[in-house]
Amino acid sequence: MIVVDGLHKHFGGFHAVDGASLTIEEGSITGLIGPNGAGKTTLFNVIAGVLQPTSGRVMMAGEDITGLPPHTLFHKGLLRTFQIAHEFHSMTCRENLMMVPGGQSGETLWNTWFGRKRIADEERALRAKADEVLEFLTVEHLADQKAGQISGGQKKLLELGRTMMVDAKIVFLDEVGAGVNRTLLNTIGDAILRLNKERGYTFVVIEHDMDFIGRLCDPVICMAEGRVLATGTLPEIKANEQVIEAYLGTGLKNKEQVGA
Amino acid sequence: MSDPYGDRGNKDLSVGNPKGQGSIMPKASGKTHASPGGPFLIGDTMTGGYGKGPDILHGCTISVDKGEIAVIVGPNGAGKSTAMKAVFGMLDVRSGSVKLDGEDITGLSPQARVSKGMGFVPQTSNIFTSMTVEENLEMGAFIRRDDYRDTIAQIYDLFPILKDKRYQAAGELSGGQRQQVAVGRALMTKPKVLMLDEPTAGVSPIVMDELFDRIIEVARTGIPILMVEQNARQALEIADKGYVLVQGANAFTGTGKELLADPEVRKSFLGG
Amino acid sequence: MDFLNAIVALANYVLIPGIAYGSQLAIGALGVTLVYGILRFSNFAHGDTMAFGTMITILLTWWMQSVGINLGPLPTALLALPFGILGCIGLVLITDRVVYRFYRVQKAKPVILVIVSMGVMFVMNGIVRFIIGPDDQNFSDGSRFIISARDFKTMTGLDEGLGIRTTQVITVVTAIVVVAALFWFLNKTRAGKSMRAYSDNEDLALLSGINPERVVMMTWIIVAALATIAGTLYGLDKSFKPFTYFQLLLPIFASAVVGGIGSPLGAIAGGFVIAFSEVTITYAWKLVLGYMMPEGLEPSSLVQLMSTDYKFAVSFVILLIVLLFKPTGLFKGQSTT
Amino acid sequence: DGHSKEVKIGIHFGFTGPIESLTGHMADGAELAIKEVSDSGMLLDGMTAVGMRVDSGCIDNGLAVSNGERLIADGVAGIVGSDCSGVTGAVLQNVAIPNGMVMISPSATSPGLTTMEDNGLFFRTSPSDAREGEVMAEILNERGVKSIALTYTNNDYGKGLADAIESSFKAIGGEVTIVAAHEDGKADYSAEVGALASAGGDILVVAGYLDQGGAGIIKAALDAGAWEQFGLPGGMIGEALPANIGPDLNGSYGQIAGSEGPGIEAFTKMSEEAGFLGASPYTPESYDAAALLLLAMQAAGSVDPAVYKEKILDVANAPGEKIYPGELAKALELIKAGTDIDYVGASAVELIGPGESAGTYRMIEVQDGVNATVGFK
Amino acid sequence: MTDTVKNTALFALVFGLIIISGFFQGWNNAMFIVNMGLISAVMAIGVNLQWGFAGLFNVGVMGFVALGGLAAVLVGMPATPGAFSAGGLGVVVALLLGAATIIAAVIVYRRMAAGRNRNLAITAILIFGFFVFRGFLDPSVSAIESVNPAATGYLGGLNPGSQDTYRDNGWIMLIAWPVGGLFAAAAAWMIGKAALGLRSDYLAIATLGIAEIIIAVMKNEDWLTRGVKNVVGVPRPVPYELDLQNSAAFVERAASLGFDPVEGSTIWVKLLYAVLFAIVLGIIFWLSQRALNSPWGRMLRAIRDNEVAAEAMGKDVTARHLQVFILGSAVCGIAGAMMTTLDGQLTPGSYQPLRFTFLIWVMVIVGGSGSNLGAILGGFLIWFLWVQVEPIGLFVMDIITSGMSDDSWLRAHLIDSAAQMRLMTMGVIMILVLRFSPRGLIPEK
Ligand SMILES: Nc1ncnc2c1ncn2[C@@H]1O[C@H](COP(=O)(O)OP(=O)(O)OP(=O)(O)O)[C@@H](O)[C@H]1O
Ligand SMILES: Nc1ncnc2c1ncn2[C@@H]1O[C@H](COP(=O)(O)OP(=O)(O)OP(=O)(O)O)[C@@H](O)[C@H]1O
Ligand SMILES: [Mg+2]
Ligand SMILES: [Mg+2]
Repeated sequence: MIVVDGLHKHFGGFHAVDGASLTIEEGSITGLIGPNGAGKTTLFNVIAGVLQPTSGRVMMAGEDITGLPPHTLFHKGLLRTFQIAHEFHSMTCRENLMMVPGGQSGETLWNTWFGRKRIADEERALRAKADEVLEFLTVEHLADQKAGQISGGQKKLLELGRTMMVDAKIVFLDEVGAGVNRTLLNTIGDAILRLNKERGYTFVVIEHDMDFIGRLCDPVICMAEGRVLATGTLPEIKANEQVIEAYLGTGLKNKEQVGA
Repeated sequence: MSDPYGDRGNKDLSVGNPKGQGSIMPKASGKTHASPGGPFLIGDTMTGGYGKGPDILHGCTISVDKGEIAVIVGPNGAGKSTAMKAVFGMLDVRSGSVKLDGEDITGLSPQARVSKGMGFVPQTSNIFTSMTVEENLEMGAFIRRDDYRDTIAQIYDLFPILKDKRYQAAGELSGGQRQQVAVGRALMTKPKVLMLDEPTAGVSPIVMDELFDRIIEVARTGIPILMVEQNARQALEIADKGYVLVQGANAFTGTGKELLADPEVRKSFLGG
Repeated sequence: MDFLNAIVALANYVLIPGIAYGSQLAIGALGVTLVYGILRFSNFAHGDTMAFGTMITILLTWWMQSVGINLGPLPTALLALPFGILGCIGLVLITDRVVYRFYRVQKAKPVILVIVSMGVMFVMNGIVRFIIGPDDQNFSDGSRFIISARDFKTMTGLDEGLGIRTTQVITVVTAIVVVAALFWFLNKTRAGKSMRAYSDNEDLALLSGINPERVVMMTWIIVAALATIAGTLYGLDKSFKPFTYFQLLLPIFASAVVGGIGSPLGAIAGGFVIAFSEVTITYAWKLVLGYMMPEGLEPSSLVQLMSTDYKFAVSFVILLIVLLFKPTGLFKGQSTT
Repeated sequence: DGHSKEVKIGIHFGFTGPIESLTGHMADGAELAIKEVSDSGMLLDGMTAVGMRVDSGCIDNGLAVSNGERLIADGVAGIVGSDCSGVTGAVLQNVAIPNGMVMISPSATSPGLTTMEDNGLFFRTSPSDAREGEVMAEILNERGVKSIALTYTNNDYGKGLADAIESSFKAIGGEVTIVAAHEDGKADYSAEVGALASAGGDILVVAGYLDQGGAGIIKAALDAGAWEQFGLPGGMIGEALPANIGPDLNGSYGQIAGSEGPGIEAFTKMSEEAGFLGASPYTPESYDAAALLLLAMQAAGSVDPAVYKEKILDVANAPGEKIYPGELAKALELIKAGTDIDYVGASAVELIGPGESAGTYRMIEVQDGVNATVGFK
Repeated sequence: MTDTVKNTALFALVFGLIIISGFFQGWNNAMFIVNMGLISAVMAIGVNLQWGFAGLFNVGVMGFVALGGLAAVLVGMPATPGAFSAGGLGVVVALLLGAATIIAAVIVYRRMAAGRNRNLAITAILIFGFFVFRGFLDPSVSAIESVNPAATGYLGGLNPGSQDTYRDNGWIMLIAWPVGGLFAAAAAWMIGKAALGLRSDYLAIATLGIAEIIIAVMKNEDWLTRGVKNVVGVPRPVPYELDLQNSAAFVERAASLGFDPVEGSTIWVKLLYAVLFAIVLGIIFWLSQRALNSPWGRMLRAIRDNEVAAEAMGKDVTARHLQVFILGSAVCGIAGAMMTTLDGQLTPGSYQPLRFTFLIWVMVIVGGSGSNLGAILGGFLIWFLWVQVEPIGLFVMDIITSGMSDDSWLRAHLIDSAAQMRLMTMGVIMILVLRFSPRGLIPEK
């Protein structure tokens, strides 16, 4: 689905992504882990067109998408969430969701003046869909709340909700779990699995919660210092010495799991 | 190109510079009065909300004593952060009170609480993005008059990556690195009580372990620690006291072990 | 010899006026940039703040002149300047207390503050015109020149003169000193860092024990001092008229933006970019080329890229080009991170 | 007869905006004439006259028209104004003509106003550019000037005057090395002076205002040592200029509309007593504008603009007894007695048809820091 | 109090103020304030579209208004006889060459790889093109400008009438208004192509600069606009007062309604203007309200809140910005053409940022940014204050000085400064209004 080839992203003299190459299989849920500052988010941003790569190529379904702007990629079916929530703060949560789908006829000026009927129908459908998503995320009571005034975790949920408004091909999730209640995170995990199975979405998931990664992801890619350190199933990764040293550490709890 | 880390994600910042504009409504500092007894820090049956909005907290109580670690868990939007902010005086407590070390400080402004020895790491925008890592730490020591260089050294020992990046603007750090700066900044105050809102969100396991170790260490020196966590199981393991907040009210209270053992708590709040 | 003449002519008509004007703009832009960076709005009242501070200085200068206090070759106004600064500080602090603080406490959007600052501009405008009137005021004394063009000619025997004014030198020196001091203050001192911290993240500054009111007060004090200095130096060098000070706002803003708004170093660079683009592009090269070219080949036309009618237009075009290649200003402005 | 006992004269100047530093004196000038007439008690059976100031903003058409309407609503019998040509045109087209109101502008010189179909309602006491251009060229020629650099304030006055000077000077064989505009009220004039100096010329003629960009140009030119002598048309003549620039200005020369007689001297003295700057640009013209309005009313025996507008040319021009500033009471009396008058006033008014004015010029040279009259043309 | 009640009350208040001023200062003035208020409201809606709904900081309103004014002249005035044959062709050729130069530079910029060579090539093209452009332009311009410079000296416009009869074709001004919008839109398109999608400070200074450039051109290119000599006598789509006063039928009708011919005619003309302007305002208001209360408006708000996220959600931020920028500017251009029509003249020297950019901004913010109703209210209120603070200030001064003796120095000084107090009063009122409703009078919901 996505092939990243020798990607570099430099900030001044600092090489945040330093020759990363990886492949994401269609229909997989790929986990992306690595220590803080490994370049995971930067990699996402380059793939999603927010940042221009210094060099290297990104291919999606055989097409070169390097440097395409994010809105073009969205219409090609590539969606992403932000590690630091980017909600539309002055809009209600429902509006945050309703604005997502592309190609709404009401987004053309002419129609807003002379195509009211069609817009009204579309809006009704969108609204129903948005409410469905909100309900799924257990935040239906926030539908009419301004997105700027919800809790940190709720903002992360809203981020996720946006990706559920359209039929995506591939979804990049940047730490959706950080700050989300673990019980709810489990439900979200279920949803990801379901979207993956039923609708065939491909997912790339950045997460620091190994339980979550373990439940969803195969394969798992571990990055460090801007490069891919290891690829494999989670148990394989967990057994990798380099990964342990750079990322997992030998903390009490992890030690148990590594041993297991 | 715009900065994907920017808090607003907006290239059009307009005539003015909305960046950094706070949300705390400044208020004149009121009086304190002695109110001996009770735990070291307690937010007692607090009720309150944002601005003129509805109540978010409904008679919620949280407290922590010397040498203790108290952990607050709960679903998203339960009011955990709100409770922390209320304890810190960042929003109006409409009824109830906040006491610190035998003194009623309900009327104090946040700055005044800082000088009383309270330290706080908020959940979001908890670093000075345009300042270097080292300057962030120095700002943490703003109220200190003594030599704080050795404290900085300690922080660098704790988070080695920060030493490498000491002259880099904190806004250019990765999510987890920012979190480390934020905690480091709070530790710089040498506070009498430390409040952390999800300090481990987004940090890698290795750093999380060290962070928890360090928190225990700090607590052992006698500084009470009040912390909100979503990595609840690890947190409750080290907690002396745990609170489960639901819809702005205390739902369960107990020691960390008790809560971990409670099947209902596990199922509903700790992810099974 | 001709080559020397060419250089002197260029220095006399382009370099020296450009540097002096650039420094004047720069000190003005510093004030604008500080308010933008720390108090977070574009302060339209800055030109009139300058006028107010200068007015106080002028009134005191007149008084000093009348009782015979002077500084010899230096303008007496320099002696009155500290008092002008004090007066200006008083005014801006009162303004802040009566006007801006309300909006700060309300967390009003910056654009509201911008519009409010326009209101303040009108009011200050009125106060200044009320007290000193709308006319031109003359308050410079001391010796006007360090070396006048005429003296230079007799001294060197060149055809072209080179005039250097006392105020020009004072302006440039002051600009350098002020910038260095400000830079040091903001980056090295505790108070300066606390100002930057406040500008970066107000809530967190509060949580670090920084007193916002103190930061705001310090900012206004510095801004008032800068405004008075800029206004007085400008008035000494050119002339004092309230309306001109209002008009100065445009190039000052342009300087602040092109340098990267919010960045003190940028304000300086911006001042020079604006000043030189105004002076150089519309310069007629006839004189200079006349000296440089061999006999008989002197240009007959003015050799002017554009007439001076377009000097503002041209300086804005330059500004656009600079920004095209440096979209955040010469020095990365604050609003980016 | 059914006159009310008070006649109101609108004074419509830009008290705010780019020429705000001139308009205060101008209004004082106009009010001086009004007061003089009023105090004499001789106007139309002892009517009193009062001035009513409103702001034109100088460059704000909307504001100017609105305030013009206010004047009409307040029942003024005539308007002294406006000042800048833009607002004058707007008020004339939208207020004066529809309402049949007479306007006498002391300063709007735009030739466009001449051709406007004004129904005989518009006059101006400001001298014509074409005439002043000729005079200036002659003076330059007499002093042996072969080439000039010319800068003008970028408005209709400056532009028109510069055009006139340029064509007249060229017509008598002089060379104009450069004609460059300058904007008033700007921060810095080094660019202009740089270009002017590069072009060279025996003398720099500054067709601007003495307390606006014109002064700035002269200062900058002196500082750079580009010129030591300047040609000063009317807008630059006034005591404020030598006072402001200092001894360096000595030797510069020019001309200003003014009669050979005691006109401007008398007016300057009167203004001193009244406590304003009579030599400020357009201030004498403002006095004359107000005086003309009132004298025409007297001549027509009516304050109705439709009636007295016919008399304005009569009182302004020869034949008749010459009237100077301070002699308005005498003029009123003469008119009442049926004697023809020729109003000369402070600026040597000579109206050559509706909307135009011609006159004599006083030659000025700055000597020892004051403007000295060195002859007449 | 519900919003509707409150808004109605606010509008009633403003119109009440205007009516009161009518009683004291005559209905002509009140009607004129209404007319200018309508034009201001249109401008404010234009700015509000850009700022309130899309977060675009345009401080070049003045330039677009001036372009509208230019359109009014180029459409409404008659061609100057002989001017086009004198140099019109040369000007056209020069302009085409100028455009070709820029296009060539852009093509080179797109085609060549970045680097020194590209920079050199572009510089060479621009410099060469500039001189060719000047070579064609300068002689033609002086030819045109020498055609009767005192009265014309410019190309004139498209009015089919002759110098004497063009005023009869007043209807043509109704075409000039949309043309003004087109002019502004074209300029906005060029500015937007270069400047939008980049940072706001950049946009602000770019628009400010381009407005200054537009004014500089209009002030100095006499062949186009007569420069500072002004174009007077622009025709109008309504009858002339004098014609009405001379028409027996009108005088009779006015008399039957109890008006004298002068007052009747002046008010009637203003009334006609008011109707025309109100129709324009109504159409623009309706169109923008509809657009904003639809997914299009929602998309704009999303972009305003967070561009990065909107971009990630598939919205083409740059294209939308350009669209809104063009629309808003066009609205300002229409207003500019209407204003020039109302003034009856184009006076390039009178365009200055304080009046045409910042005052409009004040209207938008005081009205409540993000709300079209607010923009309209702000337009009326601020314009009313702009012209009325002077009498208010004078009144205040009268009260202050009433206790002083007639020849007191202070009293004289105060009265003398009364005109200066206009701006001061304006400032105080602005501060007060924003103090009591810091988000504007009709805040965005
Ligand atoms: N704009 C920038 N300028 C300079 N350095 C940057 C910038 N953005 C990111 N970096 C650096 O690039 C490195 C990679 O950052 P990135 O955000 O990709 O890490 P990450 O793998 O997502 O980490 P985390 O798990 O903590 O989110 C970090 O060291 C960071 O400091
Ligand atoms: N600035 C605000 N203004 C108004 N309401 C707010 C604001 N911030 C949060 N809320 C509301 O208060 C409630 C509690 O929010 P809070 O941030 O305390 O939740 P939390 O328990 O910290 O959740 P999380 O785990 O997601 O951080 C939420 O329902 C939210 O909608
Ligand atoms: Mg990351
Ligand atoms: Mg929280």
